Amino acid sequence: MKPIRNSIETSPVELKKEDFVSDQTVKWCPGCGSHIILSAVENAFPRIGYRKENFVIVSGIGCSSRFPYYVNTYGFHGIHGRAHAIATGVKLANPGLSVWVSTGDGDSLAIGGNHFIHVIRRNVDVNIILFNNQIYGLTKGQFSPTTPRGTVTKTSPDGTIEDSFNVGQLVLGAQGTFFARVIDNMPQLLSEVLYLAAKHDGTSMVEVLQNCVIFNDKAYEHLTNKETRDDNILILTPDEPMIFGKNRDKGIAWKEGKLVVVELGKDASLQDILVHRPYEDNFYLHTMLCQMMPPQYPLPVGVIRMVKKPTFDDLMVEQINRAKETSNIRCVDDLLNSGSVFEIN
Amino acid sequence: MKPIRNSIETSPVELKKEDFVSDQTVKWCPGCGSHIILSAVENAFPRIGYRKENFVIVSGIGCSSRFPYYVNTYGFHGIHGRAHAIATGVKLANPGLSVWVSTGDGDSLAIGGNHFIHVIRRNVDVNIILFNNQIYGLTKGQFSPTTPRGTVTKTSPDGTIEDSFNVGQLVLGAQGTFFARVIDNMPQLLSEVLYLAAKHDGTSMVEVLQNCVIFNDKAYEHLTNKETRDDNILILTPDEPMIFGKNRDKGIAWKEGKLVVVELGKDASLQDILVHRPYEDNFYLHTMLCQMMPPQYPLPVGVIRMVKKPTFDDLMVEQINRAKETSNIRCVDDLLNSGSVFEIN
Amino acid sequence: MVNEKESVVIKFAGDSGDGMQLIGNIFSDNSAIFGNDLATFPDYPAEIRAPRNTVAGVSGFQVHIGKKRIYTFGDFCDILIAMNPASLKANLKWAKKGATIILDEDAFTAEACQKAGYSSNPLNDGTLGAFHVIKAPITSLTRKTLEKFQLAPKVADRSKNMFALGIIYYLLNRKLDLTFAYFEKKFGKDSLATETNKIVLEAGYNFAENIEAVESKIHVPPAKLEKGKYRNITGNIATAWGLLAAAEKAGLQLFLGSYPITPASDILIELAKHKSLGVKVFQAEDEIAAITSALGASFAGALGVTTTSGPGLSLKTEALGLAVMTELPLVIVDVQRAGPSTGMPTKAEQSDLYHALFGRTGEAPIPVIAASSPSNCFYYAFNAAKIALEHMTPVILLTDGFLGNGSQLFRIPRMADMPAIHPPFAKPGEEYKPYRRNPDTLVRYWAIPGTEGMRHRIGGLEKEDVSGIVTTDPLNHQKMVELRKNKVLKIADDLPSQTVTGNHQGDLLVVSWGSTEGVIHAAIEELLQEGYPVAHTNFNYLFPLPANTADIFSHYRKILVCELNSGQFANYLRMCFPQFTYLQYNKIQGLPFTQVEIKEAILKYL
Amino acid sequence: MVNEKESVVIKFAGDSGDGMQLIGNIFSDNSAIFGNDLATFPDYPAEIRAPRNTVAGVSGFQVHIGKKRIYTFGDFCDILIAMNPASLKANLKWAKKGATIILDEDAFTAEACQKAGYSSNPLNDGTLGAFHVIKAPITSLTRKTLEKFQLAPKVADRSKNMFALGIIYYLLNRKLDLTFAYFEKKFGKDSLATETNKIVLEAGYNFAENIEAVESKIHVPPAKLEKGKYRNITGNIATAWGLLAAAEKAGLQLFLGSYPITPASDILIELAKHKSLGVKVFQAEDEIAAITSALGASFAGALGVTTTSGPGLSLKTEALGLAVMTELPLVIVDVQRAGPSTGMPTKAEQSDLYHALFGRTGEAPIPVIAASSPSNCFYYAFNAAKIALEHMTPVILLTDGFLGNGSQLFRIPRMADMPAIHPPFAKPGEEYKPYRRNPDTLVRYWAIPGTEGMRHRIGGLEKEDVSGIVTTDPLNHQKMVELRKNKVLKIADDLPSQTVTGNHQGDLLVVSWGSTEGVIHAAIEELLQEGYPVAHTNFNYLFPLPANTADIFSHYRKILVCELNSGQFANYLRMCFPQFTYLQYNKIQGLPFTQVEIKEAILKYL
Ligand SMILES: Cc1ncc(C[n+]2csc(CCOP(=O)(O)OP(=O)(O)O)c2C)c(N)n1
Ligand SMILES: Cc1ncc(C[n+]2csc(CCOP(=O)(O)OP(=O)(O)O)c2C)c(N)n1
Ligand code: SF4
Ligand code: SF4
Ligand SMILES: [Mg+2]
Ligand SMILES: [Mg+2]
Repeated sequence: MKPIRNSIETSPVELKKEDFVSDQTVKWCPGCGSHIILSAVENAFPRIGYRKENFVIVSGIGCSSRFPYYVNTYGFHGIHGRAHAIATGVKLANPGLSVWVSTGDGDSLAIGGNHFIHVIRRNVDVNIILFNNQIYGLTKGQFSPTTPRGTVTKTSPDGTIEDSFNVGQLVLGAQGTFFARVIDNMPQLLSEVLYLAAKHDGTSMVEVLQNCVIFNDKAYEHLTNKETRDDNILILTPDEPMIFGKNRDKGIAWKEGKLVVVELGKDASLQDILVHRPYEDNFYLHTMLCQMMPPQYPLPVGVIRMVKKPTFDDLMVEQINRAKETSNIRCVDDLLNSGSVFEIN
Repeated sequence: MKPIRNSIETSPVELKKEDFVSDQTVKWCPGCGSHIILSAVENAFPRIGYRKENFVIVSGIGCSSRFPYYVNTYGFHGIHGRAHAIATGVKLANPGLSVWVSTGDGDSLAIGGNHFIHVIRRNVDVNIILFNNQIYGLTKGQFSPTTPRGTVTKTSPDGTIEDSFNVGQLVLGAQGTFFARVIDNMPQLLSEVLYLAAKHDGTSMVEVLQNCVIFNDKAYEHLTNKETRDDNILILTPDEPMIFGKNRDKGIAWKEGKLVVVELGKDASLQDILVHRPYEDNFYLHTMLCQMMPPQYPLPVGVIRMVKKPTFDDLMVEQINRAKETSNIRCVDDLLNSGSVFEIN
Repeated sequence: MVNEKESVVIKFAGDSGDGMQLIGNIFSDNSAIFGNDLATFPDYPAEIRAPRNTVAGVSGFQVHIGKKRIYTFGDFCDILIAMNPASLKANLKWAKKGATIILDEDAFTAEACQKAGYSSNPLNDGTLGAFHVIKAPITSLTRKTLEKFQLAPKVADRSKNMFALGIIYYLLNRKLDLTFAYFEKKFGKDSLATETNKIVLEAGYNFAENIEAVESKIHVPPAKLEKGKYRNITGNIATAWGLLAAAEKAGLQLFLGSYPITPASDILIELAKHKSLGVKVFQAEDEIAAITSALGASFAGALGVTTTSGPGLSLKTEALGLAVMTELPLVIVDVQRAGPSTGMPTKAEQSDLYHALFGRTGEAPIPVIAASSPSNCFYYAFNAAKIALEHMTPVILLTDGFLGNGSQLFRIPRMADMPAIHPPFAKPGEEYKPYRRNPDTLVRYWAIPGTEGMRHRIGGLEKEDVSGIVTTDPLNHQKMVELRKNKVLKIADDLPSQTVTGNHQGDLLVVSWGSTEGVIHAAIEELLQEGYPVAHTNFNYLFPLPANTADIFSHYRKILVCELNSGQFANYLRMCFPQFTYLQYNKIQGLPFTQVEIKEAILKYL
Repeated sequence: MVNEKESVVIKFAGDSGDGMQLIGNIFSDNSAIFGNDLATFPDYPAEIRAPRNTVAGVSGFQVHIGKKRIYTFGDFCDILIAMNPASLKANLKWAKKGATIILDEDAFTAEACQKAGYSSNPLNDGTLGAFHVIKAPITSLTRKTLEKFQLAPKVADRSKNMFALGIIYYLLNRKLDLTFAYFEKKFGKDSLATETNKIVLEAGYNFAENIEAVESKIHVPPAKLEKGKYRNITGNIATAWGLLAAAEKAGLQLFLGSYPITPASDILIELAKHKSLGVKVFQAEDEIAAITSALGASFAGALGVTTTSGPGLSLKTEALGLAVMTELPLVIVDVQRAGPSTGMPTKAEQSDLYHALFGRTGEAPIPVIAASSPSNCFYYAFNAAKIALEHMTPVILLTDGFLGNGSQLFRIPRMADMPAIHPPFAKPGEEYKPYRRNPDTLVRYWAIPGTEGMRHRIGGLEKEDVSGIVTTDPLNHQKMVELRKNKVLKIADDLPSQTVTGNHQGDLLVVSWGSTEGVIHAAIEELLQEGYPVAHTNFNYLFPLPANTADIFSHYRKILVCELNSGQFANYLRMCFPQFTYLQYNKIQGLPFTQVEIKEAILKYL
């Protein structure tokens, strides 16, 4: 992949994974899905191609939010739920930075829910990696807003009584322009998705289904286990038909306004299979993809949506530039002496 | 309409509008859309039929949040953005109350956005009236998260640079079970919608497009003005075809996975017109209805979605009742003496 | 005949829709250009348009103009304009005995009188016996004046305020030309609005002249102000400009993250107008996003600022702790209003002091500064930013609704004369450690993301001294707590000495802080003139306190702390200097002190 | 041979995954049933599973058992179990000279030693010269013991902790049967887990016996406790139960709105288990929803409670103001941790006091109570709720991580003996005014939604006295501010008198509050026995303070305030009683005071 060329300065030399490995001991539990995410990021960043000093990682609080310590970039470990707001400030103040957020399902969807929907609505150009382990890891195992209904956790000894958020659906409900979903055992795909996220102008939301081996182990077993995963996962590739299955003999097709699973050669032919177009602004289809899940459907992974819309940060700079061109207040002395002023001699 | 019969106690006597008129002077600006909403509520409450002591109105802060003072019920004027959380506490603690929230677009969608999406996700049985005037009224005219892109306000002298939330779309993104939209000049429809909201088990979100005569006058002009309104509004009636227009000659039909406006007798017949089924869990169609707006489409008003799902408050009571049946800890003395206890004599 | 006066207080009062704020402002500007010193204060209801003709709906604007220095907007007024019975009802208690009261006779209908809470018509029942009353049929004369334009009465009535203003211009012997020019600038030279406003203003003036409204017109000669350029400015605008000035002086971008709230919104609104100065204004979804975005901006190398009032400050509490831990520059402006909770949003008091000083979990010292006049908001905002930037710390700047909305003459400084600001940028080439400090000031160095060779990570967890690595080492924690505290205490080295007005030792020292300075100063000057052995010191730097504070206190037998709360500063002084005894005078009514109250309080202890 | 001892401190230390918390708890329960008084404290890393064999990853559990009354979990240990070099490294400094150290020899590989930061193997290099060392090949013997089950080594290794526990049982002359019964109850009588645990526990015991690990076994005879039923309880569980008890006693539903946070989550977790008692537990989306939902529940007639720690308390600030204004009952539990900001979440200190006392905008007095031992959390939680309900006010209960996670014997009360709680319900039939007050207590009456004839509205805007109508009347505001304050001050009438241990007058009074009580009490008892003229008073009611506080202070020449912060309580006392001088002893290390430190500090001033 080529370095991304936009207003962020690219590195004059080619960077390697090692350039981004920090000297801090990684303190996640052995076997935690986060290790793989870390590695995917360290792989993706050199390929993105920006100067290494131009990366900033912002986080909230949670296991996932320890992330900035483990990547050798500028980093800001914030407070619980506020990473999106901090990152907004970083990006607005300095649009020349490539701003990333690492956050958890609790951090972004419980306490941080408001900043989550607003950063998306505004389409600020930040890239968000949401470690969704369907649990509060750092505080040792309470349910989160993504914990499926009925799950027994420390704070729901009789099972939860609330539906969980579907992250993609909420992102689209908040007018998101970029949504991708990856599972933590797919480092390659993740690294690719991160590259596309970086390339996207606007808020890129990358949900990673991340296994918490300690407090919610095997939550994604059906998606990662060798036996079942191929039938439960649909890997989306732009402009490719949505085909999946161990034998790549199943696909997704339209039927009466709904998506259905069809068997190739049996109840459908290749032409019936929907082709994935993440860059076409098809809100309904993209939402349906977000909502599809086993057992009825395979779970789509990859970039589900990436559509164009002006970014908040660009427009802010534009308004300032326009004001600078047109206003005759060019410095504070001008301002102080503007309007109704009189002189005593 | 008949009194609603459920676990909330109904009034032994028939109530009248006057039973709900408070003795406080209404301090909204003359001509403010809120006056009509107040009147619709005062009309709807007696019809709902609960004992008048069983109504509670909770609010946040804003012009709209002054509402509780003006209705003679139990009322709680909270703090900015927190009405949904306060109301959740009221309802959970005392499910025998009919709990209402009056809130604004700033109160619910700016500072209160997190509680907004969570009350909806949990499906707590509260009824929310969202006064959407696309502006911060009480603080004198700053833009809100529903202010259309480009609008000039006190804090956006060069126009806003962010897309606004589509309230219905966000509600559905957060898995809402009930969403209705009404314009403030339709007291009758509003009163009817409020009745249905009360009847709905779960979070009922009623968005009222409310005109702020002082800081955002005529934001809904195209929807209220006699000339244009009939062509710009689609009044939804359950099980009725979606027909609109001054001459009721236009309708909404499906075409290639999209909704289109058709002309009856011209490019469509009555059978082609979609019939509105708010109680069928058709996420896509309901979202599309939320998103439709002039000039391309008419704006749908009425109940867009009302689908069944267990409520959080019912399930909480159920879990408690089950625990009471099965546990042998029936009082605090039991608890104190449970488990590992020893005696010194 | 013209009667010269040292100073005059005028109160404009009417229904919320009557345009009192507008004519108050026009008159103030006119006075400023005329050369009077002045102070103003608007006083409007919480409701946007409260019901007509009710006391709750009265909107007022008070102006104090003078030949002498003006320190307050005045306790009691010499001239009261009351556009309806409710305005009279609400304000008569603030009129001096013998004051001139101008009334819109037409508005005193039986119904309106009753709605205002009068059982009989105050024009006729002797209520106004002690005053000089000018009954003017303002409504009908305004309509008549505008007859030829064939406006709807509703529209014509909008000009009533100009008729009233015309009367005032006559009484104060003012010319109309500058105001005519103002209309032309605002509405366009040939617009209908310009014409109608001019003609009604003139009609009011002529009316007063024709009826010989007063025996003698009043003349308040220009004040002997220091040479220089001046303008009338509110505290909120001065605050906004002070921040812009600091950013310019530091060579940094100004970033404001804010969420609207009365009475602080005007700072946000003002800054949003000045994009040409490069300021980035972000109206956030709530106060938490406001402050954290500002902190993010500071991390990224800007001067991060957030502005709010009490309820909003509460919400920023957690992020304040993060700012302390990350040791980033950040200015938090709190325009205090009457609390607790939503309280009385359009009224002010000084009761957020406790929160500013102590409202954090953990050991989290933050410098606290208070402005004390509308115009010095400019300098204290500038200094708050200077301290934040130079000492790498959040700084809380306290103003209040009186300061924020009130206005005053402001002598325009030249940016070249403003002090330099030197943020402690990390030196390129040197090995960077995020918590290495300047040994003198204990300030850490600032490395801006994007800078080569300085990648580092900061955050809210306790960090190891120098290296910034996360650690729970016990002694390191103690050390870092102390370093953070001592860093802030060392700011005192940079502060100007605390000064005293009046006797430099003796019986009684009056202590105040923030916006009560003006009224207490005025009272003290009077008492000194009357020969009382009093002194006054007003604090602007609250934490740390100026180094000579205890020394000053030690020269007086009694210390009287006056504040608009239940004694928060007094209690704080008890903590800081337990060796002294503090008397208190407190008021918690959403109103400022009056000069009379202060004098009485002082005399009680003399 | 058996050697009788008054008390013994044992520290279990290992990797996070080694199950030290579990055996610590099993041993404590065994000691409690045996009749020892005891106190325990777990001490684990911030990381869930920190890297193996690192000092940062060590998880510890300390138990102090005694024949005498036990006030602390002990400064230094008599017996240290170290499952690997890192555990030794982290804890050796806490072992008494001559302490017995039990090591898993197998774990002391060169690599592990190095990872722990040892340059040579401490088993051989003289590091442990001053100790009695029991080198046990715990890993290999455990695997061997379990050979017949053919478990994977990883699985077998999970039982290592039981081997270590077996050694301890031998050393302390304990029987195994109760623990066998515990396994059976936990895992089922015939389960594999029960069998393997039993067999390894026994193997450890036998190993110690066979190698004659010690010259004499230790016997700590049962304590002479007051007659009654007892259990071992942590402060967090005691807090949860105290709240349940208060709700039952008041005849109200308990409603908890909470958001998880270390170290407070266990209260939430505990209450979620007791749905059979009717408690409604709402895990909210954040702390703001947690407190506001609780306040809503109180409005609806429940006992609303919210539990949190520092960062969460910060977020509740605004809602505290609303609770003050609405005068509804509400209990806010703050389990303090080391700040500021995220700070050191798994370490504790007492630095949220400022925020609890002063962290509000506007004049917003809130009673503050602090528990001072794990078991008295029960009573102070109960009393916090009683005060909240009877005085219609929010109440802040401060505990901390030491109290919350530490455990202690708890004498089980009978609910019939707990004091009654009488909320001031509005009387049906009487005309209801929301801000009418009981003239003696100044408490307003509580009308529950659903009640006929009492519809009313409350909220955060200032309200008219009695009627509750929204008003900005100046004098009303002053009156309401004073009423709210005096209502809270009057709570002092209901508080027990402050008491003193030691001399009732004299040279030095040591003052403490909250969780430092135990260690200071123990130090004072020793000093008294040694003949020093000292005294100690510990505060549980912080605002208002007990009525006799000043009287007590007046009997001593010196007052030394000891606290785990930089002097917040001392400063507060300076405000409240400026007539006294306060000395300070402070520690801010995320660690409790040790008895030795306290004694030294006291002796310095004697
Ligand atoms: C204001 C505040 N409230 C609560 C906490 C405690 N807390 C820390 S992390 C966390 C949730 C973590 O869950 P998630 O975001 O899913 O991260 P994970 O650990 O699962 O990666 C909570 C509740 C906190 N640190 N700050
Ligand atoms: C914590 C806090 N922040 C800000 C405010 C100021 N404030 C009061 S109402 C409001 C917005 C009102 O807008 P909306 O909810 O749309 O209500 P409207 O007045 O338009 O009905 C704001 C920002 C406040 N009262 N409290
Ligand atoms: S607790 Fe779970 S999420 Fe956290 S580091 Fe361990 S495995 Fe990963
Ligand atoms: S400001 Fe607008 S929303 Fe508020 S009362 Fe007036 S018209 Fe209504
Ligand atoms: Mg998580
Ligand atoms: Mg609004």
